Amino acid sequence: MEYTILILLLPLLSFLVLGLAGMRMKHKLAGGIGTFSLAVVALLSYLTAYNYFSLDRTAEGVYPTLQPWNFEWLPFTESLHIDMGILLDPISVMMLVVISTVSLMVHIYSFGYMKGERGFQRYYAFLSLFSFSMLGLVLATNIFQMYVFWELVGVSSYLLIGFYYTKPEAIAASKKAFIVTRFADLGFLIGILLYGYYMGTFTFTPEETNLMGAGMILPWALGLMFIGGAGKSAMFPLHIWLPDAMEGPTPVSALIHAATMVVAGVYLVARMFPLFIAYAPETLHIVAYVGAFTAFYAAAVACVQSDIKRVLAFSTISQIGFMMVALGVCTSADPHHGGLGYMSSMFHLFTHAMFKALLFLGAGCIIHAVHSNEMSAMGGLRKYMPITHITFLIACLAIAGIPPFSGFFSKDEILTACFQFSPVMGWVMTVIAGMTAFYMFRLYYGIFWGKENKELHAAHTPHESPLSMTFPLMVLAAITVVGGFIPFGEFVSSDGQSYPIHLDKTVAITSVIVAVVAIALATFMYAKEKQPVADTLQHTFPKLWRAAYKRFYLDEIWLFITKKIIFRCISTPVAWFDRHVVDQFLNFMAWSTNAAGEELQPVQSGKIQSYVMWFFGGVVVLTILLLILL
Amino acid sequence: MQQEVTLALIILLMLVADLFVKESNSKILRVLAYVLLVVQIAVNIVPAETSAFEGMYHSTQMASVVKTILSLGTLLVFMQADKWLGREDTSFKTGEFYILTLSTLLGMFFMVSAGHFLLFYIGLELASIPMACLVAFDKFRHHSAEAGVKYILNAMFSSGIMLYGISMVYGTCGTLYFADAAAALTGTPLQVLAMVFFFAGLGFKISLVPFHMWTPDTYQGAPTTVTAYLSVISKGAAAFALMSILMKVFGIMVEDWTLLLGIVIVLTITVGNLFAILQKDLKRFMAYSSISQAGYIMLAVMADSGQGVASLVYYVVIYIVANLAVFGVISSIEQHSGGKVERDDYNGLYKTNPRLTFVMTLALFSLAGIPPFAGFFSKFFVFASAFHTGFALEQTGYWVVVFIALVNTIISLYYYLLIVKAMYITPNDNPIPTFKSGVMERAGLSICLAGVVFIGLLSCVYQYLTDTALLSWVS
Amino acid sequence: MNILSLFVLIPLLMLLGLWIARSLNQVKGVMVAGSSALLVMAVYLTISYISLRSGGAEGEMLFVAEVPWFEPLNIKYSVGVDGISVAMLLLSAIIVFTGTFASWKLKPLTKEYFMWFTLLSTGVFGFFISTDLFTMFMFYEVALIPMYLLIGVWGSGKKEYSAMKLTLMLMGGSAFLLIGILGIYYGSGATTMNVVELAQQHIPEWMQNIFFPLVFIGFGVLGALFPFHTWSPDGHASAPTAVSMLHAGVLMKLGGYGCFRVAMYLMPEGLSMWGDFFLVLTTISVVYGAFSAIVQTDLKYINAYSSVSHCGLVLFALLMMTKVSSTGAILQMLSHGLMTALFFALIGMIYGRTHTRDIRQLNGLMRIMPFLSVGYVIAGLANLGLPGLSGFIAEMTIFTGSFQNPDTFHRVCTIVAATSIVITAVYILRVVGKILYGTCTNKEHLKLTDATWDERLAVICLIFAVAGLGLAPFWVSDMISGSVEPIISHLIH
Amino acid sequence: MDLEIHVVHYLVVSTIMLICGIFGFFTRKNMLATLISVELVLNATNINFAVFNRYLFPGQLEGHFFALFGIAIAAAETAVAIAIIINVYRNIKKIMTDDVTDLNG
Repeated sequence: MEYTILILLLPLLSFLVLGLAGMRMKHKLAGGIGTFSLAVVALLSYLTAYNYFSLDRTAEGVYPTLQPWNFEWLPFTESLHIDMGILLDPISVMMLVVISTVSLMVHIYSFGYMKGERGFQRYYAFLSLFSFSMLGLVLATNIFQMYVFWELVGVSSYLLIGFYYTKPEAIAASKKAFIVTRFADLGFLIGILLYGYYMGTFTFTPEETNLMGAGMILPWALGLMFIGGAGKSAMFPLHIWLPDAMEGPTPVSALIHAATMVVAGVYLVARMFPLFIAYAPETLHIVAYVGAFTAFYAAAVACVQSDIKRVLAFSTISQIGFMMVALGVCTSADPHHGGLGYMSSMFHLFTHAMFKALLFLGAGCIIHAVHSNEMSAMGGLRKYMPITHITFLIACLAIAGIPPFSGFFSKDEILTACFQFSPVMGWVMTVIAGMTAFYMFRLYYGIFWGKENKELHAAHTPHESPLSMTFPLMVLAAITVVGGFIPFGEFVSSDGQSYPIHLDKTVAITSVIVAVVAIALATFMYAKEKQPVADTLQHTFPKLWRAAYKRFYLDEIWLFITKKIIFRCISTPVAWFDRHVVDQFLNFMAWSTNAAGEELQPVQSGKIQSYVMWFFGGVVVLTILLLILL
Repeated sequence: MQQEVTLALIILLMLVADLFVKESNSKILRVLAYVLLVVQIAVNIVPAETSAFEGMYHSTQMASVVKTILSLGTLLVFMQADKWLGREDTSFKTGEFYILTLSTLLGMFFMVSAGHFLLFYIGLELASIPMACLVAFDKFRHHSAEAGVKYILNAMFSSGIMLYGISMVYGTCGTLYFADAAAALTGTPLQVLAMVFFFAGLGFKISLVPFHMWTPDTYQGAPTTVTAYLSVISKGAAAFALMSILMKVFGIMVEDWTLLLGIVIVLTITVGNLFAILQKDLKRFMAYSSISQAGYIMLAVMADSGQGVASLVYYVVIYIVANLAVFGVISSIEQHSGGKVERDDYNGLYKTNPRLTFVMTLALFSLAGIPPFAGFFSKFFVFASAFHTGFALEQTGYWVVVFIALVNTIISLYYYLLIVKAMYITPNDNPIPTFKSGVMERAGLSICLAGVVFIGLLSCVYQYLTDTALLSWVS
Repeated sequence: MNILSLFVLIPLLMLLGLWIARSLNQVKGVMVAGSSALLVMAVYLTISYISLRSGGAEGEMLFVAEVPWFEPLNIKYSVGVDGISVAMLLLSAIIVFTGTFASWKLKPLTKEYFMWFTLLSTGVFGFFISTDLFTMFMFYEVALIPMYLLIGVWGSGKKEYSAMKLTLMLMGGSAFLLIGILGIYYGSGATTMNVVELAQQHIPEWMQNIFFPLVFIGFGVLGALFPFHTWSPDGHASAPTAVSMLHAGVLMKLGGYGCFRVAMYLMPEGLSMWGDFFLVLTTISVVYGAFSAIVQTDLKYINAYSSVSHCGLVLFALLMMTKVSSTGAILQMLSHGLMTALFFALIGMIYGRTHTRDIRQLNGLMRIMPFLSVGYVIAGLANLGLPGLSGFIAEMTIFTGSFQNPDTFHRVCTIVAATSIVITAVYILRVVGKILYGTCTNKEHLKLTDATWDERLAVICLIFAVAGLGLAPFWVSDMISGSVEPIISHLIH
Repeated sequence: MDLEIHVVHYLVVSTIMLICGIFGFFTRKNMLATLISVELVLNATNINFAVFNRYLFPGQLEGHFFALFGIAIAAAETAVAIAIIINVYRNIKKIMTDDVTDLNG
């Protein structure tokens, strides 16, 4: 499958072309180049997926792991070297499909969304760069290659969040996103270094002897890598960058901050899953707890946000928490006994990517229509934008876990895995799933039903978006509708063997009931023009509401850390120390030399007698010194 | 002996010529001086080992080379003096200037090739008495007279002390021949005292701290040409003489005098530098600079080895060209600008006189020991020689001295750069106007410049000196 | 004639040409011809070095030549290069070339400026080709002193103070070096000054313990070793563009190169005694420089402190004493040289237009001068270690290499040093956000123009080099690690 | 009472002379007086040479000759010194050492 190299090369080429010559191009040409290359990539990805999954399974019943390309890029030692290559296995192929699909949709969508924007060509160049990096990340043959592309996606995310570089919020958000993930990457890097040293390789499959010999190192290394993953995947408390990242253009949020890049952390854990499960199950459970807490926290915050992209952002965080939990609750590699989480996590990753991209793109259409992110500017939009409304609803149902939409299937598997792990975890996650349904429908009603902002809509009548924008919505909605019926276990499972998905009836019924109740509650509270219950609640618990609205003050803590601690308490004193102590010390030496000269000057008085006294005194003292010393 | 004889002949010739040449034709005297000095150098270019007066006079090959170097330096000084001597208020004394200068040179010749304390003493006095006249040469400038009186009184006092030391040597050894005295010395406290007294006498000439106090005043007050002469020729000769006597006569007391030198070197370099930083008058500044340079020269003496001898002579050669280049520029500017010698007068000099500035810069860099100029090499070899001895004797004290000397190079770099800064960087609305210096001045400066650039890079000079040193000092 | 000697000969000829040149165009002609010739030579040398090595050439040094110079002290003019010096020569040639264009419009006294500039280059090239300690030291000082005039005459701000401070501190370092060189020479038996031969000799341990720190500090001053780095911020801030480029880009590398080639290679026992001490200092350098950079408001100060941090990383990696980390150190020198030169070039160009380097007074430049701004972003990304640009290669090699040293203390230092990659991101993004993004509020700045052709040429060359190294690191890495290996194995035994 | 005069006695005299000379130089402000003090120093050494030769090494004449040369040279020095002092007097009309301190620092 050597042609897979094109999957990486095409976006890179398109980036280079657009980056170097884009400014001279017409918008359509530039967008066309980007979209065309991504279309080819998507086709190639589907071809790859088809070819790959039609390969014969090996004797153990797993799909073979292929490396059609691999070359040594940067050698360190005999065994340690960064390779650049392409690794094909079930999850990477699955990711390939997800990324290229969503990316293509976003490329098409952006034609309409970004129409006439200054920097249109730059936008497409960055999109290409991102697609290249993200594809490189999932296709990485070794952990270091993954890190390389990991950094690249970080940078493309930085560039895209800061696309509107004249907006101060965008600048701040891009900076924050980069720095927070960089901080997490430090953990990743150290994890890689530990891993590389003790495993003697950067590949995902170290020698057995090294694995056995590493002892406690491996859990640490994997844990540190998870910190990197947590940063990218916005796990608590490193999630703070993600809501702000919504300052970027909405299609970017859909692509990067909902569907692809943010799940890189999940992908990383999945990639290291065999090692986690075999050598560091405790670390894996920590992943689960972190994921669960994040899911809960984000869901709680999402319930009160008024900016629709913020709601979606927190929803993303929460859903990624689900995926992490699913991975974390695995207790063995056998899908029948405790390994279910792996498959469900990947499944949820897949379905989530589709419906969350759909949600974001839909939100993009809405923002495009009302020119605002705030829910107060919306309400009653269903009559103005029917396609957006329907697709958005589909996505909401999917995320709420209502059958037969895809989200139901994947979430159900996750909850089943959680219940297998422990009932507490199962119930907690079920409640969170209910919260998900609640806030999603709060959002849905807030946008399409509820109280219409008539003034605004009179001044500027909302309208349905052009086809270039609605077409991706429809495609994604279609996938969301049918995605759940994909026999995912056939392709991806924790031990690689084919695994038929079957619904656990109890869990499924419980979760659906919870979801329906939550939706009903949301309907009760938010579907009307007047929302007495919601207002009462808000006034009954003002502090709680405020805290949640302020995202439990984590951004303030972030500001405190950066501005106060790093800037004021470390850097300023260090710089002061440098100028006033280290530097002044040298100036002091110079000054004291000078001062010594000045002090000595009167000795040279100009009087002959004093000269002779020094002369004779010198003779006498030197003689005595010599006689004493020797 | 040939060198002394020819030089004495030249002095006589000049004396006679001075009698017959009219004051208005003093140019003839100048030409004559150049020609004769060139002849003197040419006929004595081949070094030879000679002995005379039953060993009272003993000139090694190295001494012969040193004498040639001194003659060359004197020639350069003469070239610089051209403009000054041509001035109305000095031209009538042209002949005297040459006779006095050449007499001091003759004295130095005796000093470096003495084999007996008497001859050495005579040489020393022959070098310093006419020097006093030269220092006070500008009869109507009271600074010149003040400088002269400070010089002569200090010189007399120091020669008194030195003589006392020599008398102690005589009293304990019963002989004043270098070779015999060396055999008779044993290193008793009295002899140590004699050695220190003797050392002080020469230390005065080399201007080592604490025997240096006259130096800045005299250098500042004396006519610039004389200052130049005093700072390089007189100092170089005395340094070589000191080294040969310490090594030849006081060899038995090597531990004493290396310790003595160690202390004196550290003092000399440090004090010279500390004072130099604050000077505004360039001649006075160069006096302190030359004090600290003397400290570096003494490092080679401290080395007490053939390598040290070669390094010392090498250092002196390079010091002569570099210092003369600086003084050449100073005197040139002084003569053409009506006596400006303050550092502030040099502000913005580069704009008006780029060439002179360039020469000055390179010369200062050389003095500061910056490659690829000659001073770097000479400093390196001097340090190497002292370091080597410390290594061979396993005495880290040598290294400490070398280290302190090295740290001091930074201070010296600072003050040399101050002048560079004045010339290139400090803005000035009224810099010294552009002028054209005389042929001889320019020729002199060109020779110095060539020396500064090439003596270091062409290794043959050092090689030659090392070979000669090995021949002369097979120890 | 040995090909390496051309690296000294060409600048000398350039000096001659400049001396003769009468008009500005002639001066520029000489500079362009000379610096291009050097660049071509460097590229040719690199290619032929690699092909010789792959052809199986043995010996630590290639292209060796030797002419006796000062025989009494066994001083020879001996040249030779290994992978490390080839890399450094290439770097120097690139920076001299781009530096020429970066100072294209410099006034006044253009001719004199280029003369000192060329003298500086002579020193740099000479240093890297020399294998003789004395010659090396000589060229080292030749490279230092022109700085004084270059900063003092053509600089800006408090140039006199900075120039003096820089010169004195660096020369102070070289005073340490000189005594160290004497110690090495005599300690090893006074038979040779050749570095490669000296390494075969054994210097008594007690002497190594005395002279190692002296030499290391001596070179370390130039390598911005804490606490001897304070010349760097002031010096860089005051220097004219091309001088900052050359200084941060090449001269600071002399420090790291010297520490490795002279201090560590020749005195392994001294290293084992002092290594940990200096490791702490370098770790401090790395973090301290980065933290200091965060709060600076002058673009050049930011970059200067960033250089302290990055050059600290060079010394840090060398002290880790593994093959990989040392390779990383050399890569870091190369990478830092290129990207910091790029930075200084861009800062100089921005400063030349806006006449301020205060980040509080600059904003929204992206709209006004897109070319320069994009260049700045690229330089910034290279600096914070974006894969595909040179900084990443170097840092990853360093950290991977450092982890090869199993000692816990070294590990801890590595982790502390690794935090610098986060801090670097903070200060780089802060600057980018402040000066390039946003809307321009200064009316004066709105009229400014983007880069001219000479500036574009310089910037593009450097970006090309930065990206070239970042995308295809294997050939450089191979070349360097091949040459690092004998030195490291010498250190370990 | 033994009136024989030993070498030591002479040396005591010469040492006293030396110290007197040095002390005189230190304390006298008039330049001529300082000149005289220096003469004392020089003469002290001349006595030394003569005495050492006469008492310790009677077989030779080195010391005597040295003393003779010393006297001659001292005379020459004094002559030059006086000439310069006169020159100072001509220029500033003073011959006190405290008055010739224009050059200092």
